[in-house]
Amino acid sequence: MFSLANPKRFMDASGKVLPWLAVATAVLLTVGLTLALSVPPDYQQGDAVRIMFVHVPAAWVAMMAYGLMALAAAVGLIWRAPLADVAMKTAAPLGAVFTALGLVTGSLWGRPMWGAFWVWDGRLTSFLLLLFLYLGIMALGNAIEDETRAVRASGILAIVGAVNLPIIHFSVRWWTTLHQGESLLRKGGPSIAPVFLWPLAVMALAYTLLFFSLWIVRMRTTILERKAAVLRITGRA
Amino acid sequence: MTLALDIDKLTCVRAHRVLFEALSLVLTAGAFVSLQGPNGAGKTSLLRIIAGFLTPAAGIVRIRTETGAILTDGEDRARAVGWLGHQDAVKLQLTVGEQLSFWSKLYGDGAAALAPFGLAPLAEVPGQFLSAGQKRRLALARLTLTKRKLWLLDEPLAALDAAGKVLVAQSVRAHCAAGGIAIAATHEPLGVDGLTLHLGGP
Amino acid sequence: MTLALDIDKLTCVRAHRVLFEALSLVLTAGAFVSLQGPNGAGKTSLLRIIAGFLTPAAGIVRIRTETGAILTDGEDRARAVGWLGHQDAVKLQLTVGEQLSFWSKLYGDGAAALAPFGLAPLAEVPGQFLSAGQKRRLALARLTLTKRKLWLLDEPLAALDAAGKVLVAQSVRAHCAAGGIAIAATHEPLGVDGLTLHLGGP
Amino acid sequence: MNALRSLIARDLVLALRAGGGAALALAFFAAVATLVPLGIGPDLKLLARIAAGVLWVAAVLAALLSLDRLFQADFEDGSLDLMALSPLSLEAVALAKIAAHWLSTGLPLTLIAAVLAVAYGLPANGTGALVASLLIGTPAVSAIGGIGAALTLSIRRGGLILPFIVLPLIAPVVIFGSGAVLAVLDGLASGAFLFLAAFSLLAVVLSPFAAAAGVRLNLGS
Amino acid sequence: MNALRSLIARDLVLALRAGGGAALALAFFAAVATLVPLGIGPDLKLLARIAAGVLWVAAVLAALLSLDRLFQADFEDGSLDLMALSPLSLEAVALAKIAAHWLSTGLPLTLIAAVLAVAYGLPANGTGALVASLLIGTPAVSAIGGIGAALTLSIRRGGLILPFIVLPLIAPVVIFGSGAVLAVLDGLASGAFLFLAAFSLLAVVLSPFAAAAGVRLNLGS
Ligand code: HEM
Ligand SMILES: Nc1ncnc2c1ncn2[C@@H]1O[C@H](COP(=O)(O)OP(=O)(O)OP(=O)(O)O)[C@@H](O)[C@H]1O
Ligand SMILES: Nc1ncnc2c1ncn2[C@@H]1O[C@H](COP(=O)(O)OP(=O)(O)OP(=O)(O)O)[C@@H](O)[C@H]1O
Ligand SMILES: [Mg+2]
Ligand SMILES: [Mg+2]
Repeated sequence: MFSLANPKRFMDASGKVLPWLAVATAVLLTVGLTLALSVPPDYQQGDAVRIMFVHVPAAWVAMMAYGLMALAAAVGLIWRAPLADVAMKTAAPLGAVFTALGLVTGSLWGRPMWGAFWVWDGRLTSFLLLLFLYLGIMALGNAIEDETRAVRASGILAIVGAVNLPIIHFSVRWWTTLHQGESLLRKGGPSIAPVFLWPLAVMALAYTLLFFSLWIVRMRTTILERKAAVLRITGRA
Repeated sequence: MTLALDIDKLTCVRAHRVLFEALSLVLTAGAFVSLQGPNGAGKTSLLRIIAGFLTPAAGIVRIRTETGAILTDGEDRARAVGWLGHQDAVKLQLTVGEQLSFWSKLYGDGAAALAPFGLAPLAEVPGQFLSAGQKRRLALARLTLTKRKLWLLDEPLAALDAAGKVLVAQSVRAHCAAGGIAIAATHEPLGVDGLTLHLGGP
Repeated sequence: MTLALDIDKLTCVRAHRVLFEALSLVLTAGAFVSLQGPNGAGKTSLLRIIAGFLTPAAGIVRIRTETGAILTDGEDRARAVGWLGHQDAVKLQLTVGEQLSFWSKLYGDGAAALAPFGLAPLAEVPGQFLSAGQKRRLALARLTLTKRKLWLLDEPLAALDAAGKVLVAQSVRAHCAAGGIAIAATHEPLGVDGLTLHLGGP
Repeated sequence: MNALRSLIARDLVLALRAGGGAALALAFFAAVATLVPLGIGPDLKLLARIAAGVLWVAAVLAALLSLDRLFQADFEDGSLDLMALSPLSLEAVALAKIAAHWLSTGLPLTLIAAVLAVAYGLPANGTGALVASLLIGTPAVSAIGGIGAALTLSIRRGGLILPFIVLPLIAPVVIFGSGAVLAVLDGLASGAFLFLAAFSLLAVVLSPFAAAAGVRLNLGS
Repeated sequence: MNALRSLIARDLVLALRAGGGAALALAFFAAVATLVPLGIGPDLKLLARIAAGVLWVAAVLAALLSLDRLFQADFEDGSLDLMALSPLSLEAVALAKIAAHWLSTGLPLTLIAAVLAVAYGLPANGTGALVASLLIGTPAVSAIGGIGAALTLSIRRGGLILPFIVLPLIAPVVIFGSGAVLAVLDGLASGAFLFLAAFSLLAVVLSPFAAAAGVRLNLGS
């Protein structure tokens, strides 16, 4: 009656991977933070440059999370895959947290660099809008009582909202802006001093793994909760 | 020119409450069903499931058309349904004539029949000025012009006077005689021969 | 504890059409009137005139209260009226309990009676999820809590199941027995003894 | 008093809970404030210069947004009939609805404006003046809007008439309100605050009568 | 085609005749444009500088004003049920409603903007660019608003959610739109027009599907 296609394979596989993922995340985070604190101060920015190692990866993961969420939403809508629904639903709050982190660290960095916590430029504004999108998706999902309808509705929004991703990325090119231009993901290779590049790469990987670990954990708990709910209803009936 | 409706082990759950379970019913051309039951029994919900608006928790609804095609998908089924909802879908700002001509264009070429429902003198009157029963008559006129084979009627007699009630009975009888199927959720006998389906109840 | 209603030579004109002319009626405590007539006859219009919403083209409505005061002004009369309109005035966003407690505060100290209308299990349910009959029951519960002496009911039986209809009849009977007056526009006999007033119709 | 309070409380709940105007108005206000810098470009000096005007206009419009449905929803579903028959006078009903509207939009708008003023780079004294002027002026907006909403209740062309009734009456509020802020910024003495307060008081005192008269007319239709 | 056309015609009549959004939106747009100079003070140079931004933001907001009721009215009175059962697909219904909305607001807004731009002292090339950008960009506003309206149809807290849904999607339109005007004014080459056209096309093509999916979900509620 409550036909939840049993994502048993996912539970088995993720159960095996999760411990390794958690360990790798912890190791990379430690290494990355140590490196970040040990690089020499920047000749222009001084110690403020260290914010980069927490800011840039947070912003990247926030965007990646959105992309994955939209993908999951599409899979859920097209193939009616329950696992994709769970993935979509659980990615939103995580992505929102990383977005908030990127906003906070960015604006802490902005104070010494630009003299203001906030400016209304294309990158900052479009990234703020990403947070709004995440919040809208979560709010829409919560506002509809019926589970499947909730996931479908917020999934449609997630897919539509994906247009914001390229806008965030290219905003620095499309507007005259205060924000740092593309310095890593650009044609012609990165334009950052190698001393900063390595710690940044490690931190980026660490954040990514952190996101995946948290995502898997949340997916597993959601699946278990649903099983419990189904048992409750059918058990009583 | 006929169709058959096949309701198979439907279960309806609303707000975590099971309204009906494993409901099955097969209707062939000309059948009329009076759907009865106390307030909140799930009559409207059943009609919405048949129309394809609502997805049942379990079970399936099939329509067999004259060409032998079997429609299970909600959207295909929708094209066979004539709907008279509890709400009249009357726009306050449009005149009776405007509304009927709009719906007849939307549904195809059925001409708007004002006269049989006593609407002829009201053609120029905007929806805002209609009395409750006049609105209901407008909804009935719209139902007949859609020329659909499967009528789903939610309290068709609401707000109608004695003459209006007779009119509904006549329309339904004519519809069934022409090979149509009609299901009417009602708290008052319609005066049409047919099955009675009780929902809910103690 | 009683009042009397005195309707004197009322004429109602709507959209340049005379609906009724020189209608007079005197009702004393305990009277029940069933208001009948075809769709568009002017039943709802008459009720709105008595309630003081609509000004008649001619004639006057008077209420004599127990203290001997005679209320002719629409606004004074309004304070005696218990109203059950064709519309249920149910807010989709508020729960049944919230709505009843609001209206009971607005009208004074009448406590909200959920139980007799079968609303007790629905106290926490928002208006959006109510079935048609459940909304009507909510409107009925509100009517009884206003503790008014002159009930004006527009199609009180609409959307109600058999049990609901009995409930209405009982409520009206109890109301009249306690010295109240009730006028009900309806297309279906209410099952309460009293006058019948026919409007319009050939 | 109890009845009045419960009506205000109910309208507040509806405004906050529903597709009810309040949240929409606030979001709308925030939206204007977010979009304007996008449209004008991130020139902080320019932004500070136009902040008072833009925020005042945005606040007034956000407040007016939901006003056209102040009586409409209750009129359409029959609730207004029942209110007219209640022990409360229609004047009291109108006052309660206007008060609830101000509490659910005018007041929060004022608070949000304080935050936005800072984001627009308005100096501290300007922010103070803006908040004060909004606090004094927004009740007039709710009151005047309430009159318009009542008058256009059952008019099928209400949409067109409402702005024509309301705008001429609202314009003085915007002029005095933003004028008061500009005067403070320029260090000038100005009677703008006084005028604003007088106008607002007048509007709030008279509007329940005008609005009730409008509602009464429309119940008979 | 006949059915589609009659649906568009009906929605147009409703928008123009009723308390239906169109007149309200236009009046609102005119109101913003009138009030902003009052709020900012009559500095013509300043006005010309912010004209493009202010008019774009005002136009978008005016268009959004009535969008939340794009499907709502028909949903509440049962008309949407009947449309879903009609030979038209829900995608076509959504497209028709979006088109009618654009015809009754976006298009007239563009025309009014041309007049207002002159009143704001925008030079001729700037006015031309503004009109062109509005003509290209407003269909996207109607389309995106339609998605939001469909998704929030049966939600009791719709008011709060709608702006969150629509704002992030609309912002690019405002940015590209006013950016295109500013670029023309400054004599710069810019791809803004191209981006605007691409974005608008994408929005208009995709929105009927997204909106229809949203409506379908909500009919089951
Ligand atoms: C609230 C303020 C800020 C926000 C919202 C923000 C947002 C972002 C975002 C979204 C990205 C990822 C862009 C992409 O990969 O497409 C990013 C990258 C970056 N940010 Fe920020 N940022 C802020 C402040 C700053 C500050 C103050 C600086 C330094 C002066 C800075 C330096 C960078 C750098 C160097 C990158 C990597 C650039 C690249 O390779 O594309 N950010 N920021
Ligand atoms: N606001 C109005 N303006 C003009 N005419 C109106 C208005 N409301 C109703 N009418 C007309 O007045 C007549 C009587 O309407 P009324 O609602 O009183 O009828 P009724 O007897 O209650 O009918 P029903 O049984 O259908 O409810 C109708 O012909 C109607 O078209
Ligand atoms: N959208 C909804 N969400 C959750 N529950 C609902 C919803 N709509 C209706 N219900 C509940 O489902 C039950 C059945 O409702 P339904 O409208 O089908 O009853 P009905 O048999 O048509 O009653 P009535 O005779 O009063 O019209 C009711 O208890 C109602 O509260
Ligand atoms: Mg029902
Ligand atoms: Mg009537």
